Amino acid sequence: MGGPPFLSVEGVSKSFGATRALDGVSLSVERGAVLGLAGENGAGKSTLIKILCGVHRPDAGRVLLDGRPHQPRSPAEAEAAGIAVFHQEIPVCPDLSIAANVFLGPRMPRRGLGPDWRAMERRCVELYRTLLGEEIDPRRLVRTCSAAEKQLALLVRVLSRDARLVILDEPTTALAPPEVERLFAIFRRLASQGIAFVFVSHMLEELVQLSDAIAVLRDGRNVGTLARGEFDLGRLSQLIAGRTVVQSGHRSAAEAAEARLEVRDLGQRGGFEGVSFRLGKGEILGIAGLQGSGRAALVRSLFGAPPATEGEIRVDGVPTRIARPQDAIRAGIGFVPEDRHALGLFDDMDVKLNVNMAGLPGFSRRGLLDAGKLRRVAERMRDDLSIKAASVDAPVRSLSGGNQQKVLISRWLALRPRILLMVEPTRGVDVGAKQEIVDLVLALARDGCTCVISSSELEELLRLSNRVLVMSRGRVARELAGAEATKDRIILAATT
Amino acid sequence: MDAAARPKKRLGAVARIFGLRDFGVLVAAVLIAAFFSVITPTFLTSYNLFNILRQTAELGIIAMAMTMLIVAGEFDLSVGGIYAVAGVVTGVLAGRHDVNIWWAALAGMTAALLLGLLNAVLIASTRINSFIATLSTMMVYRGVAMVLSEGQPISFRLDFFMDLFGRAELFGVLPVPVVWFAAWGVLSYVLLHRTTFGVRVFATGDNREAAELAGIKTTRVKATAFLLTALASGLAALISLSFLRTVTPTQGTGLELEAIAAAVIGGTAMSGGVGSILGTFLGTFIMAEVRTGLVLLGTDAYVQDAFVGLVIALAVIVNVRLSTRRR
Amino acid sequence: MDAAARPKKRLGAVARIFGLRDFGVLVAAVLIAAFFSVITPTFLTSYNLFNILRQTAELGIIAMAMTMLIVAGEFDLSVGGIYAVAGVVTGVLAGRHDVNIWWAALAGMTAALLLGLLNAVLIASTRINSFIATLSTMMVYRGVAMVLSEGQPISFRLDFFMDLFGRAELFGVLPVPVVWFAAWGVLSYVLLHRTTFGVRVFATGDNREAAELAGIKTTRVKATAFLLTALASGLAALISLSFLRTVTPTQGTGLELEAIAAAVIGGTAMSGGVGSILGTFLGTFIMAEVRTGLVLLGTDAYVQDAFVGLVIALAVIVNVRLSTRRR
Amino acid sequence: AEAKRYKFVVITHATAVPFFVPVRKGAEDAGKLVGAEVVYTGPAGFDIQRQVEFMKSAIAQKVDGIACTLPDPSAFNDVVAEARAKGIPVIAINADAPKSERMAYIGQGNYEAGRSMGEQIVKLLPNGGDVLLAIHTAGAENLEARIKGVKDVLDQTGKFKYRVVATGTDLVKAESLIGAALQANPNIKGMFGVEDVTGIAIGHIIEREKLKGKVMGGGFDLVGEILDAIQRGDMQFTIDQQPYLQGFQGVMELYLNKKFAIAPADINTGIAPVTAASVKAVKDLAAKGYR
Ligand SMILES: Nc1ncnc2c1ncn2[C@@H]1O[C@H](COP(=O)(O)OP(=O)(O)OP(=O)(O)O)[C@@H](O)[C@H]1O
Ligand SMILES: Nc1ncnc2c1ncn2[C@@H]1O[C@H](COP(=O)(O)OP(=O)(O)OP(=O)(O)O)[C@@H](O)[C@H]1O
Ligand SMILES: [Mg+2]
Ligand SMILES: [Mg+2]
Repeated sequence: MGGPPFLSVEGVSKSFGATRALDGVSLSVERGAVLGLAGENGAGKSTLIKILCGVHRPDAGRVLLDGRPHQPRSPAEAEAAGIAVFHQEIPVCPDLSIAANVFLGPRMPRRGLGPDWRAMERRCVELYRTLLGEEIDPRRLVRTCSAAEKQLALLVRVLSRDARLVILDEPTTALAPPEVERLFAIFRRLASQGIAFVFVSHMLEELVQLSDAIAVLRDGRNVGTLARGEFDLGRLSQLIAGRTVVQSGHRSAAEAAEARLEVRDLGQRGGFEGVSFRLGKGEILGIAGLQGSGRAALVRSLFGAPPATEGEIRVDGVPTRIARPQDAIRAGIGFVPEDRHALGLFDDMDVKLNVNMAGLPGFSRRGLLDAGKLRRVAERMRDDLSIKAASVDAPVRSLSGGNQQKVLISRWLALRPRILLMVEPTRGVDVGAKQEIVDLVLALARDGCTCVISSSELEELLRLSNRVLVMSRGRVARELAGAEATKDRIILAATT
Repeated sequence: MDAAARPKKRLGAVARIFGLRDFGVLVAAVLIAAFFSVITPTFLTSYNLFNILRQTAELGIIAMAMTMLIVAGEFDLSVGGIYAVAGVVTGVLAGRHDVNIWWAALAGMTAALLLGLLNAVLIASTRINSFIATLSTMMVYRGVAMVLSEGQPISFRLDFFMDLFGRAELFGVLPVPVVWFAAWGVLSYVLLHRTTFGVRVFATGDNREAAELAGIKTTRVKATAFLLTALASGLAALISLSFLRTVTPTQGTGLELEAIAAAVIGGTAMSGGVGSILGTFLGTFIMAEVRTGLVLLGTDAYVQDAFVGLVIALAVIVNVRLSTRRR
Repeated sequence: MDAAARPKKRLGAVARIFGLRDFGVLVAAVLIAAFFSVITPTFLTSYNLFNILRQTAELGIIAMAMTMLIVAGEFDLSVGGIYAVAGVVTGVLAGRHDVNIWWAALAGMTAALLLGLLNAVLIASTRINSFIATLSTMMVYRGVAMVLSEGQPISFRLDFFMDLFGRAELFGVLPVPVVWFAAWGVLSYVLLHRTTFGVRVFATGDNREAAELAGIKTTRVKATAFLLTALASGLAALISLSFLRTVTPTQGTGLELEAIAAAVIGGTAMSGGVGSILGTFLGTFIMAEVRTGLVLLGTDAYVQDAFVGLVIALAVIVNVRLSTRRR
Repeated sequence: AEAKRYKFVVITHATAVPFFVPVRKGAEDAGKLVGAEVVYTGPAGFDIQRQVEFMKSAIAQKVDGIACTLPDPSAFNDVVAEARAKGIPVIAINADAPKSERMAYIGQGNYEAGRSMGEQIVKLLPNGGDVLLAIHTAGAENLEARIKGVKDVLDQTGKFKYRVVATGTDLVKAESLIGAALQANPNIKGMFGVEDVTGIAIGHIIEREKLKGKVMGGGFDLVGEILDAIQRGDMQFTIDQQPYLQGFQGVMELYLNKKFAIAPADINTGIAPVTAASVKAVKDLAAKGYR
């Protein structure tokens, strides 16, 4: 190609207090190319992106855009320079409409002093139609959208900006495979028109599929940039984790076992209906389906949050009414929710309280808090699950995403549940930690805990489950046992 | 588990039609008016209705600005203090030092804006919670008003200025404060609901980080809202001093909570990101009609405030019920 | 972008040592005390320090309960009203109807708890914001106090009860209200920082939905916090009436904002989930030492409140600065 | 024809203040006596703006007469004129605005009341010295007028040094702050509160610190605690404005004006301060709400 690269990052460093988030990172992106960015949780990927888009300023090093120094002092400046960013934390304004979220910013279309709502709404509908092939109501409040719909709205927003450089920080964590496919096609088309991409993901298949080159960060350093042809899943995961990640295998179909959880004709208005299944001790049920298929609602209803409105649940053969989480906990059920920040973690608290929050009544001794037991249990869980934390007194927010997720899982493991419900248990977690969580679930099942897992990562679901329930439009579309369950069959059942 | 987690019909299209969002509070306002009209014949007279509107002018002007501020995610408890300082500055200059009232009023407004700026700078630079920050500036500003006025009320001579801001009656019936109220209301409405600045205000209060990442200068948005609130307090002070021909350094005590209450009755969310000028107008109106209605009924002095409290609670409940049902 | 996103050292082990979390506010309290001690010799006398503590007892007791409530994610603006009703009920029964003071006090406390329950039920059943809900109950409760007392202060005869709650001095120096203050402080400290209930309070205010999913009955936690706050208001009313031998229906006006201010000075986050009893104690102490110090200095009456406001702002800023640096 | 039952409205500027309880009682007693309906109303705390609205509401109801406090020299002129123009008689009680069109004033001016407190102080401390003046709400117009009255008298003698302490309306805080001020200056010869809150606080402090006779004390209004303190000898006087009379005469004059077109006349309700000599008689009546 010749000439300077479109974007080049030269020796950029950034520290937050004592944390060295970036340590002399250099990399470059060509026009029309997709640079994959990989690395463990906390490796510095998002920090680098926030430097590129003017949220943070680098402590050292420089960034060149189109051969000229690029030092935006605010996101608005970065946007003016032709950079559009999809941020990992899905920053939306829930009480504004989809159209307003898509066009929010200094360049919002206006007529006179006011925003031009009509033009925005029209363009919003067009964008959804051409980009995603979907019809939407642009006036709908984002508050009423699912995680996937929010993610899509921000993607539409990013793609509508006519940017020269599009940065995507984990854009697909809530999306189902068909949506991801469609998006990737768009990314490729835009790339072929000369737009440069930076793409961050923990899903290695996606990285391999989309990227022209992949840069891997570890502890804030670039430990290698692989060009297309040089990378495969094994090599990549080794480079990311700094060690070989052994992917443990798919379990065979369930051995016959006594029934642990039985569900008959379960339904919830507006969510799902007519769901029945029977799970044995130590069995793992995977639940697959597209967004809006009712899979998450089904899992939540087993925990009473909110409860099912029809049907029957039996635990160990006993009909059990689960109207609220307390009922479920009493019946020996645990629940790892999909959004660990909004629904799981107590950000202002330390690790040991976060670990023990569901078992609080057991920590009262003569009316007072048993601090010793609190620490002992938390340390045991930390060791069992190899949670990386300075100590169990560290604030939970100082942990990496994967370790935060393990804290959440340990909260239920500490109670020795008979049934563990999980939704997207590895979302946003790096390869190494993802494997550790998979191992953890398998070990749990071996000990006799029955698991129900809903996930949009099919590989993972297939590796974990004895059986897969495929949901479509609120109903069970198909049940696939053992080797019957393959990626293609699941997608077929989910989409028809 | 949470109201937000309940299934909600998509009302998008409906919500955008102006006013329907404020349906609940409109119902509350009308019900209260109907109640009093039936019980006491004097309630539904034009004299009384204009009296209610006149009476709400100062509070309403401040409450509408406060709405913008709350929507942007902040509070200003110092509005009463600013109101007092603006009045006292004008009063000391015009009433005691014989400065031309127009210059004095200009000085009063400038003082109000400076105090608003101080609030904005304090909150922007230290990032401390605006509730506590303006609680302290409230006390400081009140002290300023006390010192400047030497604790004494200040009276004015009659002047064209007074007519213009507080005393004239348009077409012989419409008190001029009501006109100012309406003008400020239209201005606020346009600003919050019909300009891109308004969208920025909503976005800032809704999710500050998201707004920042979208390129909105949220600190500037909040500062502007503080300035507008101060401006409203200054304007209200001019109307009050014109109408009464007196300023007192203690005037506007408790105004801050009433302004917040009016906004919340009108559907403004204390957590920011949700609110409407029309709603706040109706909220102010409800508070005033209850007060007046109770007086017309001859309610015992000791329980008047209690009834006002009761009605505030009922109005908020009605509004919350009607809005969640519709969302 | 946000204060919370600033770099923070992991201080885990350090944070656990009691009190270091409240370092910032301790520094502020000591600095202020040092300042006044240097300027006026009377400040650092045991008489004056006990006077300050005595003076803070009522506010402090309420502020510590309010801290629990704010940590749980709610506010109670009606504390002043409850304080007045509890006092007036006791006063009317004992002072006007010659009921035995112990029974009267029991009735007063019961009234306080009922009003707290009313707050809890109102907020739990309607889910309206507690700021506006208790703003209205504040007005209602105040009205109840006015009606019951017929607007007049009520005096008592001297009695053993009065000694026990307000007038005795232990060992000849320690005023008994200070003892009650300390007892309530220890109780609150243990409850919030040393029991599983306290953990539930923090969890509820930190992340209500997560707490629900962890099996915590957050509505019950909040209701308990409202009841404790009402209990504190009742206790404060008994101390006040014992010390003064008088109750007035207007007593405790403005108490709510002072209690919130004390909690926030002490590091309690208005958004819930963060706070400490020791911090609030220091916050209360700061407010009182400033007031007293200014009087000892002979500050002009008009600017006393202004200085208090100034110090509140400074104390909060110092605390925020010192804590973010350490966290 | 059956005689019309008149409706009179009594409006004070701070209905939550105990001072106005006898005003109310007086007005209501007068109403009972002449068979008129009396409505007592007004803002809970000092607020001119709101008080004007109360008067406007009364006008809207076309009441037969208004007796009201006018605690500002000019703010009420319009609304009083408006009432008069509509044929509603208006009588000022307790606080007067002489330039308004009110028909008469019944009461003792706050400034005059302050002066009479000043004269008492001079009588008690003929040699002058340091004194403490206490006020619960700095800037409240009526209280400021009293303070001014006190100061003017003390200034005339040239022998006094005074300091003003503002305490807030909370009695606990009032005691504490006045106590602190006393600590700060051991030379203080007297403490005087210009309303009931600080008056009560001063009585308590003198009792607790056993300063009887060493520090003079005085207050305002006939509240039980202050009268007790006078009886004990801890305090020396309190200024009484005979508020019952203000309410009673206000309604009476309205009635007479309405019924017989008798022109209302000014009445000065001020009398000599209540001291140890007169306290006993006053006390019983005060408890019944007459004084
Ligand atoms: N605003 C901040 N304040 C303090 N520390 C931060 C901040 N942002 C990031 N860090 C720290 O910098 C390091 C890099 O974080 P970054 O978010 O860039 O990681 P990441 O590679 O994006 O991780 P993930 O895959 O989990 O998204 C982490 O140790 C993190 O704790
Ligand atoms: N305010 C903060 N202070 C310190 N570290 C932080 C802060 N915010 C984030 N981090 C760290 O930054 C890293 C990335 O965290 P972040 O929550 O953004 O992504 P994540 O953990 O992958 O979660 P998700 O993908 O669900 O958003 C983690 O190591 C986290 O501990
Ligand atoms: Mg990241
Ligand atoms: Mg992540």
